[in-house]
Amino acid sequence: MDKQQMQEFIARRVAKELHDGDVVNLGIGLPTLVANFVPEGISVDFQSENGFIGLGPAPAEDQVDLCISNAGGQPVTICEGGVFFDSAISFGIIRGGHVSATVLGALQVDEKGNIANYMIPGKMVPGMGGAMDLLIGAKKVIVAMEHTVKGNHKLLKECNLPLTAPAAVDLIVTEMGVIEVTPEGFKLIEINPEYTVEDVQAATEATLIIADDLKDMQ
Amino acid sequence: MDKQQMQEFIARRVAKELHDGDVVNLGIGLPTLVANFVPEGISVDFQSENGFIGLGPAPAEDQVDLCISNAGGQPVTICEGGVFFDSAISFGIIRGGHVSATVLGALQVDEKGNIANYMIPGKMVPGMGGAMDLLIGAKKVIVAMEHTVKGNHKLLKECNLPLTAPAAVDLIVTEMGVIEVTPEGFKLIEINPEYTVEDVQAATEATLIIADDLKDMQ
Amino acid sequence: MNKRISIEEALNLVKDGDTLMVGGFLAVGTPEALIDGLVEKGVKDLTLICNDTGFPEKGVGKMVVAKQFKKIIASHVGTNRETGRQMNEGETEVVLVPQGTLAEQIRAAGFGLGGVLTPTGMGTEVEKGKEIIEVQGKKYLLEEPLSADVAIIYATMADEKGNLVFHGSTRNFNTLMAAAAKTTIVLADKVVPVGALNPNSVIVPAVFIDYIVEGGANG
Amino acid sequence: MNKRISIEEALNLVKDGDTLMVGGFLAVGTPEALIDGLVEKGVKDLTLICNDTGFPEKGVGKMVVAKQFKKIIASHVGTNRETGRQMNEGETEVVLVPQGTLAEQIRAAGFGLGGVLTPTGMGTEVEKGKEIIEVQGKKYLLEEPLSADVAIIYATMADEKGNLVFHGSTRNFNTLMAAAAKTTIVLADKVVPVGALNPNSVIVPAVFIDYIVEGGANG
Repeated sequence: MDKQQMQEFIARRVAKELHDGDVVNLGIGLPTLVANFVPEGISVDFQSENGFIGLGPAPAEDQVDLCISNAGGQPVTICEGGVFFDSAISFGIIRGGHVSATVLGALQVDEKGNIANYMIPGKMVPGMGGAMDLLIGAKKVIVAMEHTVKGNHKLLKECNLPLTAPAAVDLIVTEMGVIEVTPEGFKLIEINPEYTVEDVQAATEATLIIADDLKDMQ
Repeated sequence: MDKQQMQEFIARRVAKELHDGDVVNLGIGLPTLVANFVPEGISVDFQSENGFIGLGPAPAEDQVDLCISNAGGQPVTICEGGVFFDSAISFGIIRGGHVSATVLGALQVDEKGNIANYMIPGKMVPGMGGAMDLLIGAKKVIVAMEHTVKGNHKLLKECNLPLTAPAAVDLIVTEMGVIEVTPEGFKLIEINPEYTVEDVQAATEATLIIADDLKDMQ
Repeated sequence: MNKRISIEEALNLVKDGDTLMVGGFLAVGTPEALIDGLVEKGVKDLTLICNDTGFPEKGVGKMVVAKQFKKIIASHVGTNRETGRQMNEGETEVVLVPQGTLAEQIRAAGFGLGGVLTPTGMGTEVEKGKEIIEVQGKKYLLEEPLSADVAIIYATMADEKGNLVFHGSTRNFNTLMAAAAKTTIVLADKVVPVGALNPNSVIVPAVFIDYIVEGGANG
Repeated sequence: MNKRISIEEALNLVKDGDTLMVGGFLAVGTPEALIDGLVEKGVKDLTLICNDTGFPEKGVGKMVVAKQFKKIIASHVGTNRETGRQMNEGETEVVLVPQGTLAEQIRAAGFGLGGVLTPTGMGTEVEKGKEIIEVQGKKYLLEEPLSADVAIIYATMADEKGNLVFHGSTRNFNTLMAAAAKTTIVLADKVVPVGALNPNSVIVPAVFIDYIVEGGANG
């Protein structure tokens, strides 16, 4: 798999977590791709924390309305039945537990579900934007990311970067497998058939619990 | 003066406190009459705490819209340039200091500006409604009421009914005169020529400071 | 996702002992048909959260007369003598809350806040039993969130997803209660197809609405 | 009461050392013409409160490049490398605030609240120096109000009183900042006569608006 295929593989698997009627917030980058793989027969509304529900695809170039943009500032569209609101309502929806799921990238996730994804001290300090509210408020937090970065572990015993939120992550989807965060630690519930359990463990700092009914990731 | 004349006399005097562009909240009863006496040449917007600015007069019977009512539940109209909102915004406007003045009735006011107007324990407990927020939030609090009730003092050294708000009242307008609440106590700044200073003092429990430039109330 | 249900289905969602939020201000913007149904059904031991208790023969006041509440949280009960009677005779617990505070407490619950600090009620009986917190040199009362099992609210129009618009002064607490209950049922004068409402003019987003009942014009 | 002023009059309302709120989200819904004017005027030593610092050549980011801020309070500065440079080299103090918390802090100031309790930021560096308060068995951070001397905001349309409506995702912080500053100036794409807006669809009531400048379409 090249990088694009890998990202689509991850996004396609994440999309299977969505249910009819869900309101979902997708982070920028890889998570955005999830919108392309919503299973047939269900309807999902995407929330954009800058102020609307009903985020649609990017418009044709001659249809661009600069006043309708996503949380990355890019022009998008609004779907039928969508609605615009301000930042207080937007984060009321998020913090208040009205978002069914959020899909985010991460720098690090640890076996307690702690997540770090907003700064590397001294190097990169972009700010947390809406991530802390999403991690606290969304009913389900799904991390979608590559399993390692430049050969280094991202799935750790304990995060060493500043946390974006403690004990927040429910599920991790990477190109190697699907991992649930349980009270006992990381539980591998699906594995990409291209890898062995040993491969996944080697790419994970924390010790994996292997599900009795470990399935193939598709 | 009969009761109606007395109330109109008070309301007319209160109306002189209003300025062009003011946003004003009027309590039910006597204060409501103030809207009829806004001086010519100025424009004042009335706020209704149940959810709009631009409170207009009662509609003709065949023009009643039951969905447009004042804070007393009676059908009213909305003026051009008015706007509807919900209770959180309505009290954001009030508590946030965006209301220029409120005009309220009172059971008791004392020389520290304390006011009691929402309950008589064991007898009448209607609830404070929006009064506590108005007293805390409005830039200027004007009490409009009859000077005494059944011969009993209402302008006291110290309120003995449960307070609606401490140190909240700026100005008191009665049929006998106009009284400012100052750090030193009640200051009579205008007097109804039908009464003497001694009359007003006799009808007031607290000691009045008499303004050097005491004027006739008109 | 079909949110439309019959009034009978809606009434079955309210159980004895529930905390019930009811939209409306002196019966303006109240889901009157749902009130009538709840009176008829006789659900009881409820805790009411509402701006006021309406009138004996109008709005949520009809449920007061039918003695369906064990506790009432409201800003004003003066327009319904039956509430006063039940309060004075100790039949019903009545908690009076300043109107702006009530609005913020309901909003806080719906928006995931642990409460707000308000100057309203400082120096009055309202401060009894509450924490006082000083911020930037000024003292405030800590007011906690108020949530409910079920909210029954009114809207002038809903689309089939549950996006709501309002006419006149009917919004009052309806917009806030929508987010603050486990189950929110809206009674809309009219239900229109998805796409019929202007996304710039919707007042309550559908995300807060669980069920829609059509009919029962307000007023 | 004529609230309409020229852009030059508006710019004179911002003084060196002021705390300035600027509406917009990554330069969408930003009063761009006022930003350009403030850059040209060279007002300095400002404290900025804004969702983000836009881009070096767009939105409030132009004022960052012109070094007009001594302090910046924002939720995200990653789209403007100049902000990061000034922060890392100690030229400008940058305070990062979770976006939803920033929204509530601004709302609290405008609505007379002493602050809100939020779970956001608990267990992170955001909690440093803040009071932790337990309510109903859960821990929250006490976040204080954020107010400003001047707010410059954007609206799609204003009536001559200052009632505002918005198109698309341009509302963001504009609606909240309107109430939170001593002086609020709105830059509206279009100004219409009083009575031209539907009272059911106005998003920001005129009571929050001090001055209106027309022109400078967004985008």
